[in-house]
Amino acid sequence: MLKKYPTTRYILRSGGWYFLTFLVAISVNFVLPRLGKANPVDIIIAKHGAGKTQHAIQVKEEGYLKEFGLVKLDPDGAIVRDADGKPVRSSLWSQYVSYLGMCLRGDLGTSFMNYPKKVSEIVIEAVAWDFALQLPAIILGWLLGNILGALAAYKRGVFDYLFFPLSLLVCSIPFFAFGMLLKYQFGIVWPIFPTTGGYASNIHYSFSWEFFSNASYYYFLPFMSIFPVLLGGYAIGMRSMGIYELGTDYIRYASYLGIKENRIISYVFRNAMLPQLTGVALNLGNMIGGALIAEIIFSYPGLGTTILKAIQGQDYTLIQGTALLVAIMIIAANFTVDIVIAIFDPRVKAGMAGA
Amino acid sequence: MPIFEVKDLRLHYLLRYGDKVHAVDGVSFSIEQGEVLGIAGESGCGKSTLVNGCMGLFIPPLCPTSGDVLVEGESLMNRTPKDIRENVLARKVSIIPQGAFNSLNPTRKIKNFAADLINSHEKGGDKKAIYKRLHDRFELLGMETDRVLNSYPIQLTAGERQRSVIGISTLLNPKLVIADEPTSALDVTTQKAVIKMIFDLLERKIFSTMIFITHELPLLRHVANRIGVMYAGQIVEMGTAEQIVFDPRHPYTKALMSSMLSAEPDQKQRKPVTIDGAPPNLVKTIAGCRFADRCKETREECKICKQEIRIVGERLVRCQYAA
Amino acid sequence: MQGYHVEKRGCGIKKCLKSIIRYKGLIKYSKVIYNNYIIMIKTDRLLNKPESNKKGKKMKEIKRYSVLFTACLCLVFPGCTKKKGGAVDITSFPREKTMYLAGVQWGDPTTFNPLDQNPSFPVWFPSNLMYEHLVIHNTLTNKIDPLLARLHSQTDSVISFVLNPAARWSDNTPLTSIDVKFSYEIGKRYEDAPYGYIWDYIDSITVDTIAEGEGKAERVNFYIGKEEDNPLAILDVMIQTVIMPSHIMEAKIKECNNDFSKLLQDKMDKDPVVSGPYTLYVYSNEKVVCKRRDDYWGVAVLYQNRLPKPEFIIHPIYKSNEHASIALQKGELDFSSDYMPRIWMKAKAGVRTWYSSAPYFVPAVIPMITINCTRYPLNDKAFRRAMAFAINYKNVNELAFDGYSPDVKPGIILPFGIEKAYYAEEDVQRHGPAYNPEMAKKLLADAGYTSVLDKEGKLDYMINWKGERIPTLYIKVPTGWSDFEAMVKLVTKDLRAAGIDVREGACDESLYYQSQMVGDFDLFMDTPAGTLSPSLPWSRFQSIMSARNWRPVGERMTENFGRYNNPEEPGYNTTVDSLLRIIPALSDEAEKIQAYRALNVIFMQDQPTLPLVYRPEYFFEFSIKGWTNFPTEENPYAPPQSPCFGAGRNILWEITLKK
Amino acid sequence: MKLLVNLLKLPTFVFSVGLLLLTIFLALLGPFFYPIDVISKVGPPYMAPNAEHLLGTDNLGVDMVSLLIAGLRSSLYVGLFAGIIATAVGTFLGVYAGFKGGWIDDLINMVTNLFLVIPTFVVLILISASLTEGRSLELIGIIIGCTTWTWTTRSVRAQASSLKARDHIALARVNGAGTLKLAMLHILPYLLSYVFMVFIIQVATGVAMEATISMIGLGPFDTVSLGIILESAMNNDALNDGIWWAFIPATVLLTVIVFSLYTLNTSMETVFNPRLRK
Repeated sequence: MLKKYPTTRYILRSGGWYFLTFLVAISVNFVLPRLGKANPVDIIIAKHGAGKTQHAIQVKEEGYLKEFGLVKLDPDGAIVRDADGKPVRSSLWSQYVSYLGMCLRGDLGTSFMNYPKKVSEIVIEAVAWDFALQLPAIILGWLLGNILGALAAYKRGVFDYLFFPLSLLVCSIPFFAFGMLLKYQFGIVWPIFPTTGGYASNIHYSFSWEFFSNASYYYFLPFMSIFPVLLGGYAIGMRSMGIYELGTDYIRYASYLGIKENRIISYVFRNAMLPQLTGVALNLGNMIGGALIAEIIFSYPGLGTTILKAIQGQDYTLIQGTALLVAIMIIAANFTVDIVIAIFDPRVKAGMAGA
Repeated sequence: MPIFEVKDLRLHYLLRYGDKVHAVDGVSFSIEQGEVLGIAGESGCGKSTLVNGCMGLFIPPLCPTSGDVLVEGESLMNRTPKDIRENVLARKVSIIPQGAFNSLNPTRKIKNFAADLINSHEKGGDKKAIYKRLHDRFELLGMETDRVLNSYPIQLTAGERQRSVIGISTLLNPKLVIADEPTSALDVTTQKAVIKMIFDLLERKIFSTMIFITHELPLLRHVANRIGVMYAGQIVEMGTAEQIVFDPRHPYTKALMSSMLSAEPDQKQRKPVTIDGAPPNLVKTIAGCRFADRCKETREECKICKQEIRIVGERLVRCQYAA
Repeated sequence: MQGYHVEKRGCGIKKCLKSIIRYKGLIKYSKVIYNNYIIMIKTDRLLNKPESNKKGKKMKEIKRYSVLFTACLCLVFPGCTKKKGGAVDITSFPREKTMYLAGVQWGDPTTFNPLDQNPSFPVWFPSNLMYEHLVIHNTLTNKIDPLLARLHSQTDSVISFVLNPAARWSDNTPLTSIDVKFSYEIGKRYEDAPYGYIWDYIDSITVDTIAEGEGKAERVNFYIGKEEDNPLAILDVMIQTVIMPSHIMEAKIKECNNDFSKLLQDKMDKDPVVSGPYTLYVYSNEKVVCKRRDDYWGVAVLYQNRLPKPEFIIHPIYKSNEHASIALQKGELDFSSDYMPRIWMKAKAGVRTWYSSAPYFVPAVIPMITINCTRYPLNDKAFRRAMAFAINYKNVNELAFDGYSPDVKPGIILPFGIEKAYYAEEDVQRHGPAYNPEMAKKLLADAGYTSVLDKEGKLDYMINWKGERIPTLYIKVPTGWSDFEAMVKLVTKDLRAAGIDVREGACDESLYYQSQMVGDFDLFMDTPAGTLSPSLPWSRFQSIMSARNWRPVGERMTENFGRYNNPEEPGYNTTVDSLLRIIPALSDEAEKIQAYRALNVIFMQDQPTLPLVYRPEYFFEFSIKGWTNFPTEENPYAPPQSPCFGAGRNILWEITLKK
Repeated sequence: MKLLVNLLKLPTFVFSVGLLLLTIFLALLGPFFYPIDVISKVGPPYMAPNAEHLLGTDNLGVDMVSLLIAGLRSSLYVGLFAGIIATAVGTFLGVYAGFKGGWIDDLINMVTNLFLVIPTFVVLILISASLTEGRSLELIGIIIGCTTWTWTTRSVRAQASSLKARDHIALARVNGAGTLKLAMLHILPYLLSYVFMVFIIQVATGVAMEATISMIGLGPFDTVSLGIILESAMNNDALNDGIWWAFIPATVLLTVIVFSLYTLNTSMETVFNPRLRK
């Protein structure tokens, strides 16, 4: 049946592989935190346990172990104890099964460190800021980068001679150092832009225009610390693709035929753009905790620092929850790019039909 | 009045440190309506530079030194690239590129690519009319026009792509068509098919005058009326097809013919002889004959005095000792 | 925008982004439930049909995807803008009515339930803005100031407090002894309630009424536990246990049918019933905002009818304390209790501290290196004393701590403030080690240790008198704690210079915490007894030297992590534990001084830990750009504490707006 | 060697090689010209630059220039280490996947995506959390190497599969060459120049990644690297006290290394990239 629809077969096949990757990713995310010697319950007890009596600590620890499903429970919920009364730790496998069950139900469990807060709550509150900061940067960077790259490739004159080394330089400054320089120059030496926080601390969330204008005022420096690196990256990618396309026979033939110049540029742009999509997929994928460094330097709200603290505190559920989201984002982005390329690029489509 | 004339054309490439490569150094010929001129020569003798010159495409680093190119009396020299692009290219002079089978934009359907050509040269015209016009032209080429027009180049066979390129190049009925090695990198059978196709296009008057550039001399015998042999940027011999193939006078043409495998009955048993050495470096101007150091019958004077082209046995030869 | 409409479902149910595809004939509706909106998006066949020749098919598809995408985006954004806690009428807080303080809350605010192990600001136990304690321990005057009650009498068997009859909850129900008994007895009812351990020190709580002024007042008596007999520890707990509204809490307990962990799930962040001057107004991951309660019962009784000056108190949450210092210099932040390097460079930007010159802050706690006294060669007293002699304390203070600490004296009694009475200079001179590398080398040689140098003359390793090689010792310190890391770097440099083979053992924060209680370390950097409480300096000795509930290495031990003075071993020094037992119960000052001096001498001789610097429990930095008249050395109307802690709250009443 | 000759004609190539050699020269031979002392205290913390100490001191009073030289050395070391691993793994998988095709190609593609999904610093923390003696330069190099090879695999695979169609491979296959021999003898030499360019990019990524990781506080223990210098500058509030010498020289050095490597790569692109070369 599928022979007739090569595109659908291609999508299903790559979809299958991506799903397999997703499953393996989930299990790796599950196993990785548990490899470490330290486990979160010990850490929480160590942090708050000083000065308490033995007994209180014992009870507190068992409470946590039960809450996070790390111990075996007999049918009526009491902890199964071994010979000398120590709670028997539930096997890795049973934890894994319960973890998968929770994943399918969409309940990512409660975080160890910020105890009563659900992982999904933590994520929802912070993820909007991650998107707000990185989505425009990626999309704008991609569009502008490609346009500039194509122009640089086509008009090899002064524009390319000036633009290319500059974008290369911007790309090679590690973006956190770039953030620090921006903060130092525009936040402290010339205090034009605020360098701390997502919005002024004297206002609170509201749909009012005043909040959005203030938030965008605070938004400028973190955005500028991410945007040029993306812009430069895409521009360079597009420029080398553009130069390669310009060297091809069909462009020379088109110019021999006297086809209009901007039409030729659109050919170059279109054919060079598709490989650039894979780059976008990667960036879109890492949006969840991606702007970690911008968050630390500008104290910008977002999920990055939460994930970092979770990992340092071996907070299993938060790590698994966020890693799950990152996995979904990356695989979804890659998969959609695969589909888009399959639909829009005849070369690939023909390849599919043949393969 | 010749439809296309080249008068003592000199072209050079500007290199990085100001020195110039005189790829074409004094070429002149003229073509009448309905005539096919063949140009043969080793690779690197300036054939493709000549093609750019004939089309008036002087994009840096190529720039004209002197001489003139006339299409129906209209000169192509010192005109703005925009003017050339609008009035000359594809209207008066059109080209069938070298690697024709991958000269089509892989991500656009043939009909859209052709429509771009039409829209670039003629104002507007709705899609239906353009499609009909393409349909008629491609019918002439003997292909399943509906399938070809609506498919991507990658879905066509090499032959179909070749024919589409020829169809597109001749769409606006150009006065002169330059075929730049249409048969290279093709196996012999498709070569035959392409030649046959070019012939019946000529008969059907889709285009009449043509310059056929190749390095396979025997092939030219079937196609061209007149053949010019180029070496190191100059025409060394020009005459009718029979004269050049069967009775070459210039040492280079003789050597070229002897180094060719030819399917002709009387040539079958001959073993091809290679010409040793390589074409001279065209950066510095060469006083004497450019073929002197590779020529078998070279003499002292060859290297010193300048070889002018002169009539020997009703053909033009650029060698003073040619019999 | 055709093909997409939003209907508002009953608010309050929050679901994470879940998409349920429901087929209606060929047209597929994807139903996206997000927060409290349901979005029905009409998307026809998502999987694209094979090459249909219809013109513009692809354009329509792209348009549809972009509609879906923008819809999600603009809905995701308000996801973070939903209001939390109470309706918010005004969205901006006027600068002249707001006080900004930082340094208490790190990380996202999680819960405001006083029963939680680690609630967020302002419910966190030392703070008394929302839930108040019975009394306040004024760290400046070392007296017990009245709050909900006043200290009535203290004998060696009972401590009694008289409740202030005027005390009221925010829902106007009076605050009575029932609330007090509930707050303390909850520890008995649920094993893992935060203040369970008070019942180790008291036997019972009784309530009776006495005449007070014209009316009657309730008196609460705490009977001191016989076997512990430790009134100091009781006072410690007294100033930490917050009094909770029993009528609200009992209702909640009934609601979760007596399941404590379910009770903890309740964040109590919506219109909480409080007794303090401020209540939780609104909070997000970026800040917590408290609003002044004009009907606070204490206004008339405690503060002569004066309301606290700031109407709002905002605690911005920063991601690193560098941001606090920038905000303070810009005047956006009024008060911070974070560590801030080079405070003197920030004076011109209007940043002030308690003392106007070094050491800038009032010391209260001692960061020190805890030594694992069970591991060879650290179990040898001479080796430990040699280490104490080898450290250049002045250098550590100047380089790693910006000179914020006065000169460190041997022993662990602070020669300042409350503990000054128990400090004896002659003991310190006789027993105390000082920076003297030669003496350290001599002590090592006498104890039979020799340091082997490598060819460049740098220390390679050490061997003992039998010639066996001594393993290298590591000082565990978590990466990322920059001030501790700097101290350990300097200490390792000094110790190696004196021939002691010690290296910096930077490790991951999780490993650092895990290894403390189970004794899985050579040495590690820590601040035992890190909170300023009436029981100091007893609690410091207790948490370093007490062998009371001893656990072998491998099991968790809640105090004396270095396992000094092992009761089973012959060298067990009984006087340490007996002194620790009797000091809290001593009432006569002279005996107390005698006992503390004896303990300090034993400490200096055995040197179980290496005290490095003195530092305040919380730093005390304020900006004079917003509010002025903060307490300082010259104007000490309140102790150097954050305005939300203990007696520091009086600052809120005394500060004046800078015009 | 003809390639090398016309490479040297390119001004960008000469510029970038010069820059790179300068940094390597500074790293390796620096100690001979300037006494490197990363331990002892030579002045008060964050002392302003003066004649004797060209770039002043850091928060522990250690001379900044010696810190920078030692830091440069270890950053280059980690970058090189990570680059070698990433390129080796990436090339092997890329060639194998590109050449074999079919389900093996999909399998390797899946493994690559898998590594994309797990962010580097998750792996780093979890591994460092289980090691007691802490993170050495080699360990960081290995981890960066093991998580950044995905980019190499993808580009090498694209190259390998485009070369597979070239005729000389078909010719070799006709006279019975095994897959491995075929790959080694025919594909790899053709790709060697491209792999070298990829190696340069991987080294640049390694250096930048090391700096990023130590910024989060997961850098190498008790050794100095450019990332550690930047981290201590940020942690000790150097920015808003205007202590520029704590972070600007380190940033400049980092940028110079990465910039020279990138320009080296692009200058070689036009000459080496087999796709451009017909």
